Amino acid sequence: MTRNDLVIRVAGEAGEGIVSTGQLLTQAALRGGFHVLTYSQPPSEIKGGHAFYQIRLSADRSYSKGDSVDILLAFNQEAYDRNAAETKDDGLLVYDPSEVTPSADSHFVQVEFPLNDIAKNQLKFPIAKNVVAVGALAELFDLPTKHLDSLIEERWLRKGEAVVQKNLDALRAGIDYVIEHVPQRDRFALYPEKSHAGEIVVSGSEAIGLGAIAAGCSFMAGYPITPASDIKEFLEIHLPKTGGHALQAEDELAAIGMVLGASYAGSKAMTATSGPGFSLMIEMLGLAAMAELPCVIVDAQRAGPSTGMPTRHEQGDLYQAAFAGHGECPRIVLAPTSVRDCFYQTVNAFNLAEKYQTPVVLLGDTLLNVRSESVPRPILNEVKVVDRLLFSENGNGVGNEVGRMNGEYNRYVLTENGVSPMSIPGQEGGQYIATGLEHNEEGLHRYDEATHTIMTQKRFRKLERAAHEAPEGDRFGDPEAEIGILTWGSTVGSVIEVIRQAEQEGLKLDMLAPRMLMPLPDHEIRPFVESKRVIIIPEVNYVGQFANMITSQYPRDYVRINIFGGMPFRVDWLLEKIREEVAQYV
Amino acid sequence: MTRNDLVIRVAGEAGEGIVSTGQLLTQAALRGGFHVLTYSQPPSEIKGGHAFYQIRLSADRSYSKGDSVDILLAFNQEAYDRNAAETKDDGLLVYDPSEVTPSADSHFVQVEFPLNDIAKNQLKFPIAKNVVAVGALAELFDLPTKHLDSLIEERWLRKGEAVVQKNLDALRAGIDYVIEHVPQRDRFALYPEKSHAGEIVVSGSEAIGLGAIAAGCSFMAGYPITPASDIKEFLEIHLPKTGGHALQAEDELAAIGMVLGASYAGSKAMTATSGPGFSLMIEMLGLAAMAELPCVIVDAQRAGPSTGMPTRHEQGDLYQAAFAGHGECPRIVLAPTSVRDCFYQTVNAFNLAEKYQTPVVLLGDTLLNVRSESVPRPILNEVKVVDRLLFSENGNGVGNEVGRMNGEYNRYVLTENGVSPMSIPGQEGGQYIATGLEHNEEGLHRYDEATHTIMTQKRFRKLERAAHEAPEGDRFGDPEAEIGILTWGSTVGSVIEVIRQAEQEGLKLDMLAPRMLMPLPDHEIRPFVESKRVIIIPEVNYVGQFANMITSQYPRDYVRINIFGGMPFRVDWLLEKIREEVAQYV
Amino acid sequence: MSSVVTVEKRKVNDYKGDERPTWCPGCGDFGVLNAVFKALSDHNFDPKNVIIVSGIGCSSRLPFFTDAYGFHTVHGRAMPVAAGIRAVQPDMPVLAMGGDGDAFAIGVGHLIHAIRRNLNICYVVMDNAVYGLTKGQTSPTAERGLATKATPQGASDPAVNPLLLALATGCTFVARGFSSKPKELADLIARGIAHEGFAFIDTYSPCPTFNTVNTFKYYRDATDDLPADFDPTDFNAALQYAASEDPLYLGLYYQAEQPTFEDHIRNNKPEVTNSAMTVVEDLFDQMS
Amino acid sequence: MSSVVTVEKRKVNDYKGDERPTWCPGCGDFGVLNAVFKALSDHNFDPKNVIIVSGIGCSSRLPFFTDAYGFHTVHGRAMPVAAGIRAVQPDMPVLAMGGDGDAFAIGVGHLIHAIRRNLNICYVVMDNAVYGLTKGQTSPTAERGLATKATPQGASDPAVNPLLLALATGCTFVARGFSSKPKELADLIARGIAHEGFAFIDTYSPCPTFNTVNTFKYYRDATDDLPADFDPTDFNAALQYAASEDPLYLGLYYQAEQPTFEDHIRNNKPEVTNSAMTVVEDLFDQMS
Ligand SMILES: Cc1ncc(C[n+]2csc(CCOP(=O)(O)OP(=O)(O)O)c2C)c(N)n1
Ligand SMILES: Cc1ncc(C[n+]2csc(CCOP(=O)(O)OP(=O)(O)O)c2C)c(N)n1
Ligand code: SF4
Ligand code: SF4
Ligand SMILES: [Mg+2]
Ligand SMILES: [Mg+2]
Repeated sequence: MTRNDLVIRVAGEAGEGIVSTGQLLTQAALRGGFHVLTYSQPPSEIKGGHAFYQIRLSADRSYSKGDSVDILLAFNQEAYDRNAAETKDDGLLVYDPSEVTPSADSHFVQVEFPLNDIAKNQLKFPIAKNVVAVGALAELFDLPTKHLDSLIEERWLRKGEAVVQKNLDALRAGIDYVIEHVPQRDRFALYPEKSHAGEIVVSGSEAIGLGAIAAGCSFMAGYPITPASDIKEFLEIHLPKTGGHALQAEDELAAIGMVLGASYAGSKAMTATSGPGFSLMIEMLGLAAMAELPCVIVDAQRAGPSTGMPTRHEQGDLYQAAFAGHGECPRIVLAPTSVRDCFYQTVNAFNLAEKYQTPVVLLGDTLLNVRSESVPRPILNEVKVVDRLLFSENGNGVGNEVGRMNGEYNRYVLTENGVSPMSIPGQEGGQYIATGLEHNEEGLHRYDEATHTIMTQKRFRKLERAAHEAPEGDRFGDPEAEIGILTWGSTVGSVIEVIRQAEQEGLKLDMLAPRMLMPLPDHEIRPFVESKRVIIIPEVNYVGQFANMITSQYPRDYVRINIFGGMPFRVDWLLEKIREEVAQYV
Repeated sequence: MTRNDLVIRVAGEAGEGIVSTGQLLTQAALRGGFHVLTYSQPPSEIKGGHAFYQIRLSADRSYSKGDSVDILLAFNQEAYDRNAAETKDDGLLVYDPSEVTPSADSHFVQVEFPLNDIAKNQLKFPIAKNVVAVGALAELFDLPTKHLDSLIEERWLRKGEAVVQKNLDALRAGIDYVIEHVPQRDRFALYPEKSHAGEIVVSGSEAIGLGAIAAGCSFMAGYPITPASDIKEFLEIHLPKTGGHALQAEDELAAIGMVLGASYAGSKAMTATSGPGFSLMIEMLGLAAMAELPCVIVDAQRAGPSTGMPTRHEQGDLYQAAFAGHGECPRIVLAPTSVRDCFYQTVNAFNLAEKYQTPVVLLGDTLLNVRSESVPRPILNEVKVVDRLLFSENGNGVGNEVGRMNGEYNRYVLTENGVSPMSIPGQEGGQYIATGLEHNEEGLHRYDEATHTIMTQKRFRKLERAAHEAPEGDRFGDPEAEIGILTWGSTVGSVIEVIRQAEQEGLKLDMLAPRMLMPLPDHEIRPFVESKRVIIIPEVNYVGQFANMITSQYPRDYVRINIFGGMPFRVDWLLEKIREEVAQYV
Repeated sequence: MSSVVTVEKRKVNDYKGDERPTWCPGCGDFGVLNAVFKALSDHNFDPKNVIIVSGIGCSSRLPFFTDAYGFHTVHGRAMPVAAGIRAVQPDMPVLAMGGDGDAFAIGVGHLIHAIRRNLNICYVVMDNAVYGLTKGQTSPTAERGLATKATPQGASDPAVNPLLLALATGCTFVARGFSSKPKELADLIARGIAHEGFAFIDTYSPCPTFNTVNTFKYYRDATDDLPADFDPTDFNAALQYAASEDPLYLGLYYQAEQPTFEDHIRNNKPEVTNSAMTVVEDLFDQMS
Repeated sequence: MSSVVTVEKRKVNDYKGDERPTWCPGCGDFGVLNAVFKALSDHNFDPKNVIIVSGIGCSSRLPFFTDAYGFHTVHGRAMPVAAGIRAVQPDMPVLAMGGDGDAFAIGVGHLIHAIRRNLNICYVVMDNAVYGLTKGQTSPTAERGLATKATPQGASDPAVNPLLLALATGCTFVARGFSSKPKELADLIARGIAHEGFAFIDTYSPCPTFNTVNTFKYYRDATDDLPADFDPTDFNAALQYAASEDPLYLGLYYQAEQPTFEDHIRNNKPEVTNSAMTVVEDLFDQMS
């Protein structure tokens, strides 16, 4: 029997090497040609407390974390108690009998694994417990050992040959133990069909950081906050390599302020935060909209409101991204639908920000930002980068017949698409005052009816244009299906798997997930909405934020499916729910 | 010929006594039994620059500022140039020939009025120019002089008899000049039909301050911002009289923070701000929602985005009030529909905040907050005040069988309507930690699926209940009319006058303006929406924020009418527009 | 508020909450928590009459581990919340607790204004030079160059000197404590609570998980008590000792008497106050 | 940035914008504006190479009246915006201008961090002890009790001392100017611009419209120049003179050399930088 999809969860006390065990396995699996997708739950406690790291390995690409666990490695009793329920009845439980006592009525295939004993007594190397476990797990799903060997070498080489060898021994000890003690282990063996070996393993946060660099971002300011800090920390290290700079501001108000300053001074600039920090940026989001300064704000959503549950998942900030800001405050909102998409939508975010001189909010979330996944390596010379439209001193904007009117540069000159050429400090004749006050074409503050009317239209005209250039929505399923699923962001992963499974069971579904959520791209959504008999909108929030936005623009009935427990959709649950809903329409 | 409606505009250089002239006339008119409604435009410049103060006097109650001016008193040439266009062709222009030269083709009835000359040379009292003008205007619309006499006495008594007499002389000089030089002046005479003499003249800001005191508010923190500063300044002076306190914080983040502290400590507390400050409060709006702390946030809207046009009008913050805040952040939004309503909706805001332990946003705007109006004096013993539900130490919440579970006080105990009894520091056994983290019934932070699901439902259950207790919407017009107007806030004034005028012309219209905008009161809106053939939604913003909210809950077609020039709707323009729209549906 | 008369003196345990601290083993915050218990029991406050306000951070979790009333606010906003509480409950002791990031990064503007108002609270900043809860970025009290896991490139800016900052903005009680000197710290906190006005106690509270430089040992070596004859009414001496980088002095630097925020509020009220409705009726009269 | 070589020295008028100042007649800000023109012309900067950043307030309108690049931001946030500008244009002179409310109320947290970073800008605070633009409420620099039209009950809290604040937070150039001494003020601003690091110039700039106490005359009587032999490298002397309330000293209190924000950014970059795409490809390699 072969399998092509396996979920492994390593659970135990936070800080006990859970994450490093998981990461080692992940990279080894990737090199073995598997697709990998990880999911972890940091503890609620500051240190200690229960944590797990989960890896889904598959031959085909998978899109969600997997509903249940095939192999549970429980380092301690709490890990067993908390995770047993999510482990399949015919799953495999690997545990150290010195730490864990499984319940009497457990259905699992159980493998006692004296991890501590092996590490301490056999190897005389107690901290190698994790590597022993890695060896065991690798053997269970039949991963070629060469990848592990080389990974261990790369990892410990700096510490000297001896350390490498000790770890290789630990690995071998784990492998040997499994060979010896787990007879029916081929049921867990995995055979990659397609090779994913050329792929890269990235987290959503890293993909955003990479996308930013690729798009030409040269300034980033942020403030630590879960789950967005990683983006700042990634860019602090890597942005200087291009001559750019990333820094930690004193708070989020300062971070967005610095971003606007950098943008004014000519840089492509961004910040990254989560809900509480995003809320603090709202006033200056309006300044960016009014002064027409390009900028990118990444909001890695987490469960709210307020401080909420910093390590839990929710798609609860769409309203905020789309509607916050006093006055009529135009902005673009993009939502990547996968880890891979985080890279591309970040590039798009910068491109749209520059092209339309408007703030762009990129909505990540705990699920996307934190998880690592193997994704095809983006082909960089296919990545299109848009640069700022600058007025040129001899009378024209670059590629544009406007920008200097009668010898005068007018920063906010009225144009057909609402976009006016910018200038950069130092540019001769380009002096203007960026301001949050209403202003005329020259940028001077004016309060008359005509100016405010015309300039409001100008700012929104840009958005209307931008909608036509929205990154194509994510489509999956049968375009002819009568039942449509409209969704957004990371929920796409679960929905794709639902559709796959439903298809096998004869239920045809079609998905559209727009990647631009504000403004809504009419050319994509209208045909979809008009062609489906039933439309289902699943999202991870209470009020149905996306469903409400869709309804207000495309009035009709929609079936809403909402969960709000801090977790993403389970595929089986969502499919069942969709079945129920669809049944009512037949 | 008698008239019962007259718009007088006094225009000139800011700081030249425009406002005091206007105020004197306003109060005199009120005492004369007229309804008065004022409208002013502060200058864009810091000092100096053009400003006007407009008074609409009417026998019946009026609801809008009036589309055009009947009598223009122009103190200088700029005042004439800027305001002539808004003055009726058969209107009256009063001007000082030493300052103003009307254009040759002017149609106005023109009265040369040597104000400076009279004040300087005849009275030898140059600063009395304004009082001379008041006398002249009063005589024009036939106001009994006794009210002016007594007002002048009240005003200048502190400065001694001699000053009073000099001002009385000035008044008389103005009156005499008109009697002598304006023959057809009876065309401007006004005869009050109903007496409004028992009414009070208040601005919207004052009405909000009065409502807060009446509702039992005992703490206010604010930060200066146009057009909301008046509320803070009013309460700084008057709140201490009840033992309460109002103060100026270092910024809006501090203001809302203080309000939440005061609320936690047992006080009914509020803040007042405008868009930019409101944007800074969004993070703590979420804290209030999560910790379930009652509080009232007044947002006196002004034209945006960003700093925008601080002295101009817009209904642009509805989205922000309804949707801002990361995560799913429940709150109630109320919008008073008139100056008088500012008083009552402020009381309701406090009542709802206390009853449902949730933040309540009260949406004023430049039009409502700044203008003064004569309104019937509220009958205070009909004003119902709701106090906080406190848990009682012998096991129950007040009037509630919950609050202490098995001898333990659980701050967030689950109840049918979602409301849990509060405690106040110092209360025995009432200790709990207010927190923005997700928490269990006891108030301890918990991140599990069940807790977040149940507690999110709890918080929103409160809103659902609150919707049933929404203050009744503002209704006007013919309930049988097939054409409905759905609107909100201060636009109601213009709409009422449109409906009145339309009725005279045979067009039947019916208006509903919900006073609760979040959550939307279904019992009011659904029957209205379902019973009208055409529904028109006029509002002063670009995207149709209210129209979008209505559509998302009540999908159907609506006719949207939007203006966004920083000014309220003109009655004639809006009526014309409605006519056009209706024509398409016949 | 309370009418219960306590005869027996309360013990440290009487202030413990049901929730066990979630801090990492070895965290400096345990010592600070114990000092708080001790200070409260020194004052023999009834826990129901004490309010502890905090921001967000590891340290700001402290209220959850006590039996007092508490408000775990949002990041950086403990000061205004405390001011709001004091404005309406001016007789109830308020402690504010939180981290250095909370106090000196996002919250420093409010800190200055709370000091300026001479808000009558005791504010203990648990200073570990890092952002513990977000996994170890450097904070404004990190020395330039301090490298951590989340800030491997090292802190880019010089550290703020919290004591100088407090002195320069008119703070009426300025002190420095250390988590591993619980008795002295408890004493400082007890005095800070007794002080009429803003009591600021910057407290070294190491984060062994994320700051491997500023450890308990580091502070033990770097600190010294203020001289026995130090005069905490001498502002200039306070400035000078506060500016010292070697050693870092522990103890009370400065104390002064000034009108408080609460004094102002009390004085702002008329002798006789009226019911809300009476006040409103009077105003109506003036407006007609 | 510019390749234009200027031979002739620019005049004050070369820095004037098209927009006439909208301030009230007699406003102190006129004098400050003239001093700015003068300082810029002393440096003979090309206006296109100067950036003036401000917040919100009467004083913050200043950029509109010049011919430089400008950013009239939002209330209290001039400092972070200036930092962002300097991070990407570290060679272009940046002036920050604004009011006392902007700087010391809503913006004081950012001010402290800009100072700490030693951001290389010159920040002139136009201090009138009131909020001019919002019609005269008292600001954090108002003396306790100062009554204005919008604050008839009088300022409730003592005034902040901006100079002490700046000194305590490590400011490397601390000065006080006066709008009615335009020559001296222009000189201070010129030196502040020349200073490598954060130059802070608190400047009395009376608001005759809303502050009838702190008038030109008031400041003329209350101020005095720092002694001729005053040593601006003596930190302790600076602290002492800054604490003086009578007289209020005008001039340069303190100047020091410290690494700047811009130094840090420069040093943080590798010798050789790479194209964005090269860097990304390298990272991809590491991730596979
Ligand atoms: C507005 C906002 N920004 C960021 C965060 C994330 N955050 C939580 S705690 C913290 C800093 C904690 O550092 P500190 O105050 O020193 O406390 P410690 O954990 O070190 O005790 C940050 C940045 C937040 N909760 N809210
Ligand atoms: C967030 C925000 N809060 C409040 C305001 C209103 N506001 C405009 S200017 C100002 C204060 C101005 O005082 P100051 O900075 O001293 O400048 P001045 O007018 O005295 O020159 C305030 C509070 C605003 N624009 N934005
Ligand atoms: S991370 Fe540091 S500050 Fe936080 S609990 Fe652990 S040791 Fe304490
Ligand atoms: S209000 Fe005051 S600060 Fe503002 S322009 Fe007038 S005088 Fe100057
Ligand atoms: Mg810390
Ligand atoms: Mg000022």
